Amino acid sequence: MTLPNQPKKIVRDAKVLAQQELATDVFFLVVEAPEIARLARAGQFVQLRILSGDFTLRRPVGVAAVDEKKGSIAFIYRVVGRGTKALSELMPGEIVNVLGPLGHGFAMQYEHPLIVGGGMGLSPLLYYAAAMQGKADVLMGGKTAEELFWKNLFDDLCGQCFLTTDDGSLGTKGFTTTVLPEILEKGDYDVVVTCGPEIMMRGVAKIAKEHGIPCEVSLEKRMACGLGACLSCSIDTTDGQRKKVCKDGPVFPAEEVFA
Amino acid sequence: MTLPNQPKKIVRDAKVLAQQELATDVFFLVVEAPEIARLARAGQFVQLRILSGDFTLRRPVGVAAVDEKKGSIAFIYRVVGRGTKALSELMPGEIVNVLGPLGHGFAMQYEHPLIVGGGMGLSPLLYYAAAMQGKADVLMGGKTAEELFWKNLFDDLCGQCFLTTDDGSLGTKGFTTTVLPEILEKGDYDVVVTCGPEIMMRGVAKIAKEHGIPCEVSLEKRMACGLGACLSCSIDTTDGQRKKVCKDGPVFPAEEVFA
Amino acid sequence: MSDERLHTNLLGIAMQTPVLTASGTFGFGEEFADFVDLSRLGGVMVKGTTLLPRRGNDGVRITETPKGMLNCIGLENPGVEHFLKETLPRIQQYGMNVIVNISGSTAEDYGKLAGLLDVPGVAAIELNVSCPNVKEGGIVFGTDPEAASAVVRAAKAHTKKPVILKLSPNVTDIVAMAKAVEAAGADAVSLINTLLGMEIDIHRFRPVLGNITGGLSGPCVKPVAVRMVWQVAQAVHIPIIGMGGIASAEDAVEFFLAGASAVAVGTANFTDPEITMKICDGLTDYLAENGFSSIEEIVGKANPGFLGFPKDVQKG
Amino acid sequence: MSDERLHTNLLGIAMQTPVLTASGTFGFGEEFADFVDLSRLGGVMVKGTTLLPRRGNDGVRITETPKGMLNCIGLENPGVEHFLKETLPRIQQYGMNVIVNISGSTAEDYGKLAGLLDVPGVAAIELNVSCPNVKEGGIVFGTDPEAASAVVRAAKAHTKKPVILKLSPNVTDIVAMAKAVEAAGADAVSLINTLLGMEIDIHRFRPVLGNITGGLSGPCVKPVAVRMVWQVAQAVHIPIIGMGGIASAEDAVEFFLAGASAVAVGTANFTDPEITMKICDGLTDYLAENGFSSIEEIVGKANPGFLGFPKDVQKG
Ligand SMILES: Cc1cc2nc3c(=O)[nH]c(=O)nc-3n(C[C@H](O)[C@H](O)[C@H](O)COP(=O)(O)OP(=O)(O)OC[C@H]3O[C@@H](n4cnc5c(N)ncnc54)[C@H](O)[C@@H]3O)c2cc1C
Ligand SMILES: Cc1cc2nc3c(=O)[nH]c(=O)nc-3n(C[C@H](O)[C@H](O)[C@H](O)COP(=O)(O)OP(=O)(O)OC[C@H]3O[C@@H](n4cnc5c(N)ncnc54)[C@H](O)[C@@H]3O)c2cc1C
Ligand SMILES: Cc1cc2nc3c(=O)[nH]c(=O)nc-3n(C[C@H](O)[C@H](O)[C@H](O)COP(=O)(O)O)c2cc1C
Ligand SMILES: Cc1cc2nc3c(=O)[nH]c(=O)nc-3n(C[C@H](O)[C@H](O)[C@H](O)COP(=O)(O)O)c2cc1C
Ligand code: FES
Ligand code: FES
Repeated sequence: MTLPNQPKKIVRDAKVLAQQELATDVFFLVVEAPEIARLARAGQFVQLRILSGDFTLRRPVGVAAVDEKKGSIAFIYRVVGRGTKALSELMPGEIVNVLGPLGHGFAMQYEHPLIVGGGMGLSPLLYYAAAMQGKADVLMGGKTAEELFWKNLFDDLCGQCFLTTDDGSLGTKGFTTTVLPEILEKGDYDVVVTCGPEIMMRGVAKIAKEHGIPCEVSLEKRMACGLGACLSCSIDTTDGQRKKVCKDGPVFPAEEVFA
Repeated sequence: MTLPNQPKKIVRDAKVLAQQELATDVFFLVVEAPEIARLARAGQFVQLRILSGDFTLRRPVGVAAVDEKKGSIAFIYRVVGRGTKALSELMPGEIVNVLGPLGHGFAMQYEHPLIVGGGMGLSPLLYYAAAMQGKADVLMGGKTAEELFWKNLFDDLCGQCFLTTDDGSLGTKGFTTTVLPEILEKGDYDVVVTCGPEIMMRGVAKIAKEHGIPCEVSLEKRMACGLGACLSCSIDTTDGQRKKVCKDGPVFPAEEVFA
Repeated sequence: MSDERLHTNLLGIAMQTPVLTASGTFGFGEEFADFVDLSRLGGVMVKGTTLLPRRGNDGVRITETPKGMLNCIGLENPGVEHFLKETLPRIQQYGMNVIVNISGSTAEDYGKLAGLLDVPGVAAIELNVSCPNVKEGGIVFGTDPEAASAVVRAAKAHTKKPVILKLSPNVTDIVAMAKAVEAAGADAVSLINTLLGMEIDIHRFRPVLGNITGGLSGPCVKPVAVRMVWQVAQAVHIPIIGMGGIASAEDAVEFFLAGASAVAVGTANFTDPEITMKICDGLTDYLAENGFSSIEEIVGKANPGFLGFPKDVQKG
Repeated sequence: MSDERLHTNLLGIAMQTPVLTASGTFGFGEEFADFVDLSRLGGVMVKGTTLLPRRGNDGVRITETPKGMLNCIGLENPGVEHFLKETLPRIQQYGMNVIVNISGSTAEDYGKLAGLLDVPGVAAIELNVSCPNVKEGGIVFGTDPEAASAVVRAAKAHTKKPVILKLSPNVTDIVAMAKAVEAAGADAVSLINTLLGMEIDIHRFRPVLGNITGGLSGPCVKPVAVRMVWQVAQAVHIPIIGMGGIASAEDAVEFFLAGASAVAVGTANFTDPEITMKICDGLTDYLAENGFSSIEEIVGKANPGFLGFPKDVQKG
């Protein structure tokens, strides 16, 4: 039988085009995957099958950048375990298997978004910033100045760039949530999009709500299929139901998932 | 406590120095392992731990050549499964873990040995031929001329080189056992050393016995430890006992294992 | 690729191939429609269904283990009514055999579920009596021959569909379980469900999974699964659907040679969503290379004690 | 590397580290003397010993499986007399704790063996009631609480040495087995022995192993082993020696956190003959990094239901 719709998800071997260590244990990986580059929207992710090392499960990573002309997509990831370690050892020319694009991305209809990110959460936000073509500002937080290597990546893509560090070594001392109220009051943002540690996102969502601004959050949960089939990634929604991060998310309206 | 003897077996990471395909699916692998090169005797083997691909068991291979000056040892192996496939993909500079030298080699006190080999059995015999420094002759059999790429390897190391092929495409048409009686009658060999398919070795041993010449055979059996500890490699001996191929062999006097 | 050699008929169900997908690993099939020709599968054993909706377990639900994974999904599902009203009509369009995997807390639950599912569009019922992630009774049905038999009888009393009993590997005597459910009227058995396992987070000093223990699946369990299929094939006269760690055509062949009439693929769908199609291709090649013209010719071929079953069971 | 943090005392046996080697995988220790400081091990559980010499199984005895292996050695050994006369005196020199793993066909066999081995130089007796590769009775002792208890009582009646009962994982209820042997007087339990599995050669249409089935071991079984240690630790008041798939210090820590007082390493010795030394080093690092000064501090730490045992059992 013929499939009811054109396939929207692709699985294919992708050649590594570049791999670069951006900061200690943080890597920037570019792979050749033209169909996925064409389809992937900001906020979506892929499931990588790392072929060295006999992994049973794929590893989810957000799409950090897309180059439709070159037919490539890029990821930024931190080495935290076996899978990301093996991933970081791939050399240009080697192969990684990519399944994607998966899930739903950020809403694109806004005119003046504020991006709020921390840690690896900044990776999918980078693609969002690019897709917004300068319309977005960004607020990013890190423990130290060193962790804010992200600034260079966002600088060209965003209007303003606000920074916080826990130790005050760069930008304002404190958390993103320390400065967020003031930024929201001064700016005329029509949406806040956030990705990072859950505790940060909860704080951001609360502040956005207080300011009457819609907020979108991007969640993580361990995944097996990435396709909505296995229910590994179920989360609670505020209406007492369950949703799947891989299929219904990873981007959710904040009020749907944070009480 | 101190160990009672100097260690005789080594386990160490070894750098691949060269890897070359000698014939379809047959590879020549040279690795850097100076201590093992110093200790290994002809007929001994090593257990290779192939680090790519998460193997539980090591893979046994005979020592095919030793270069004490360069501190290297060489193996010749056929790709038959997962392990040998992964092994064949190693590039110079990459690492394989070597455990050895293991087992007992061929007796070295003879003056005019006849080597009889078939298939990959010729690999440990190559080292034996080299160790005999020209005193040995060799009889080798293969299905076709193509399989006798071995000839080039043995030519410089042996006196005479007798060949048989199943299809007659090189040397005498037939098996090694077809021509062995005649060769033994003509020559004045004081030992026959043989390695290859068991059916061949049984035939060779029988003919050697008929000619009153001692015969040494080199056996294979699946191995786990390679150290005589696990009893994976037990075989029957003619006196109704069991011996371990890894420790008591792989080389045995023919009469000890073939009735 | 022609599937001629793979056409089979099991329990009266015409199957294009003897390759099914295992319950809980393949959703309702539709999630894989971009990667798999669903009608080429022998059937899709859909996610475990219960009378009432279930929320499943909280916290971390999966973790990777050496050549395998643990899961404690805990039978999250929207309930049988939702399945009948929303899901079944929607997935009909794919032209696949839908085998519904059901779980209950009592034998009556299974009877009710079987009755409700005795509708067109359902090819067969698979009784999950062995889900290790559910507290109330699940594990007992799966490890007690009497309890499992009661479940089979209850289901059989309420449906004309073929009833498949799914065996748990967490038992001392898998043969006793299989014989008991055969005697109770099961039309087939499927095996194995997951092995009960767990993992501990050594940095947080606590189990990784929200439910503490979970079900182990994937290539790591294959040797246990093949052994159990082998043993059961020597003891029962009903067909066996073999599963547990199948990730290649070669793996599948082991199950056929041991005595399985069909196989199901679970965890491997996560590694490669196209794997079932590759397994079908590989099976055709294997049969052709070895001179077999049908999959039936290799069922039980390595198992001298294989009992087989009346031909009409297979031919329907 | 100082092992101070790892010193322990189990069943009155002073151990430099809580890392032992599992029976059948480490010979009599001496085979590994080039790679391992044998006296640094908590003990060597030597190859299974029987009253009379045994030839073991014929044909292929091992095969590699995904992250594991199957074996059907079948208890080949030269018999207890040979062990006492030849082997034991020879291996004394290594200064290691020798724990003798014994197997019999009847409870009396175990009694006799235990009696014969009640000699200096033997630190403890481990009762193997669960070897899946021996026909006459082995599997029954291992899966029947009553039969296993009889074996324990027979052994205890004939020796003053600590008696460790090794549990088979091929059971429905590991807790019932553990409780039964505790009640019968076992001083400790070790678990797990191998899971029964098999592999089929798809090119020759027959099982790979000479004995058809074999015992599955290696990393693949670790989740099952950890789960069983966890469950048993909640049910008995005697120490547990945990094993099954340990191939790193991290793996070993999982067993300690689940409730094992010591661990044994089996299959991993084949992958890396030095692995036990690396595990000891890694354990010391783990304890130091997490601020623990002894291994006892982490025993059962992740297991809220851990019963523990009277301190004098551990301290001897
Ligand atoms: C939708 C989504 C998008 C993501 N995008 C990024 C990204 O862009 N950059 C980045 O650095 N990381 C990202 N992550 C997290 C990333 O997937 C994990 O860090 C990674 O899977 C860890 O794998 P590992 O083998 O190195 O670690 P291990 O701890 O060895 O992994 C073991 C298992 O746990 C799972 N796991 C471990 N940590 C996480 C986690 N935080 N989230 C989900 N699964 C986890 C792994 O997938 C694997 O199955 C994302 C996660 C999700 C769910
Ligand atoms: C002492 C000894 C010396 C050997 N020397 C050589 C040599 O010089 N050159 C060479 O080409 N081969 C040699 N072999 C055979 C070689 O070990 C096997 O071909 C190899 O282990 C196959 O591994 P695999 O992963 O490719 O095959 P797989 O079939 O995938 O291996 C699976 C398992 O079976 C075992 N196995 C498979 N075939 C054999 C076999 N014939 N002998 C022993 N174990 C086997 C493997 O070690 C592994 O554990 C030797 C074997 C022994 C015992
Ligand atoms: C994530 C997941 C969910 C599962 N859910 C179910 C289920 O709902 N019902 C059931 O009978 N088996 C369930 N299983 C078991 C599988 O159907 C199958 O029996 C088992 O995973 C072994 O096969 P595999 O190794 O190929 O995965 C589940 C397995 C996994 C991995
Ligand atoms: C080759 C081999 C031989 C074994 N022989 C014995 C034995 O004689 N007695 C016994 O109690 N267990 C025996 N075992 C089981 C191990 O002691 C251990 O319980 C099991 O392998 C699990 O640990 P592992 O995964 O670390 O190997 C054997 C295991 C292997 C692999
Ligand atoms: S990962 Fe399978 S449903 Fe989300
Ligand atoms: S391989 Fe272990 S005894 Fe020979």
